[in-house]
Amino acid sequence: MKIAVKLFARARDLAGTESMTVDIPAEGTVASLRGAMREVCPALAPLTPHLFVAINAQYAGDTVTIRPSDEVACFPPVSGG
Amino acid sequence: MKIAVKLFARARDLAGTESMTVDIPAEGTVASLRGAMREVCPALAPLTPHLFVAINAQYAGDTVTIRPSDEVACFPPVSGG
Amino acid sequence: MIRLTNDPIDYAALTESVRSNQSGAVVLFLGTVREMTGGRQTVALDYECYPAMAEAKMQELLDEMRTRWPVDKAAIEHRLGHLELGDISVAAAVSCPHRVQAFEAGRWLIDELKVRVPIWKKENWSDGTTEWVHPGVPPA
Amino acid sequence: MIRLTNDPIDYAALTESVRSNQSGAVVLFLGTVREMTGGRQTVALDYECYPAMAEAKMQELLDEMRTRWPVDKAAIEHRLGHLELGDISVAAAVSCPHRVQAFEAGRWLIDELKVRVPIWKKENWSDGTTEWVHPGVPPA
Repeated sequence: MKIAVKLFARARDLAGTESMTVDIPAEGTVASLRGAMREVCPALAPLTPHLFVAINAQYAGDTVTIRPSDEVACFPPVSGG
Repeated sequence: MKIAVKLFARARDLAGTESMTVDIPAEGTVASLRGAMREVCPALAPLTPHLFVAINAQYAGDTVTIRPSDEVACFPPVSGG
Repeated sequence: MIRLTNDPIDYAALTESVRSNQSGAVVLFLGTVREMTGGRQTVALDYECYPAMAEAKMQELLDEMRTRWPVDKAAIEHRLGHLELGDISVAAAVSCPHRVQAFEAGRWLIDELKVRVPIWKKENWSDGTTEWVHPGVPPA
Repeated sequence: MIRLTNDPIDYAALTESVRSNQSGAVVLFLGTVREMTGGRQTVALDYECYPAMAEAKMQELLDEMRTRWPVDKAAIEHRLGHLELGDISVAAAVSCPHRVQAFEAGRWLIDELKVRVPIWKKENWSDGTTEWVHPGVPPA
């Protein structure tokens, strides 16, 4: 299934886009999303170990399953305040 | 020497005056001031163990000597804020 | 900046007075007149002070605070006289480079103000009685 | 009250929104744009966020705070976009019955905001370079 991933801050700058589309298996997990992103966008490599994934506005660990309707985002550590 | 003692809050209310005058020996200490106040104003008795003495706007212990020109005040525990 | 006043406290002006490009953190504390205390209802408070000593002690607190934390700017204002429910009795503002310093310094400042500065409040209870508040002293 | 805004933060309005007759203590924290960081000079910051998640996380913080302290009212406002030196980037206000609670809750709130809420700042250094701030990540 095709998943649109919103990108923010340095992740967006490195990828050169606010949203990238990756293809993962049905019932794919956050881990498979991370793998697909690495393949589609090697420019994100320096950030890879630091990226967070959020599903429907909640932080999601690698074992969380992604559904086609989910809103998915990926970003480096936050620095608000 | 005669010393005017400013009074505040419940001490003033119990004494019924904003300033009482007490007579203490030359070179008298805060301890002698406390004794003289007890004699002059028995109404202060309930507060006696709790009263602070300030000399020239600084808290003063019982051994501090009072000079004729000092500004002397006496008051119960503070509750600002 | 230190101030004793009979007028309502303008805490925004106080806060502006401590802002600085050198500081990333400002902490403001407001003490306000609370209705309920230990199950009793307050209708108003009256504050009085020993003015010269209160100002000297507040300045001493600001000076001492600077020996403990890297305070950029600080200000205290305390209101006197008759205060209604919700009124602001005290405002203390501190700016520091970083937030942990500002929180620690601000808390220390108001904690110490409450034990050192000669200001007293009188409760006006809803039953019509009044009572000076003197911590550690049994009620009259 | 939670708000993300591109406009200057009106922290007095925010503070008024948390005042209450049931609370004796209000703590306000302001984060402001500091000029010097680790010997480097900032001329401006740019903030961006993931809006839906940032609002959800800020609400989660307010809810969780109430399980830890007896918070009466609380509010957070975070500014986005281009901020100059001294500008306020975030304001958080908390009211509680007593001051220790208000200081602890206020400090927890801003500490947690800085690690959980998806907002990012980009440094505009005085040497003309820019740099996203991502704690724990080596500079690009």
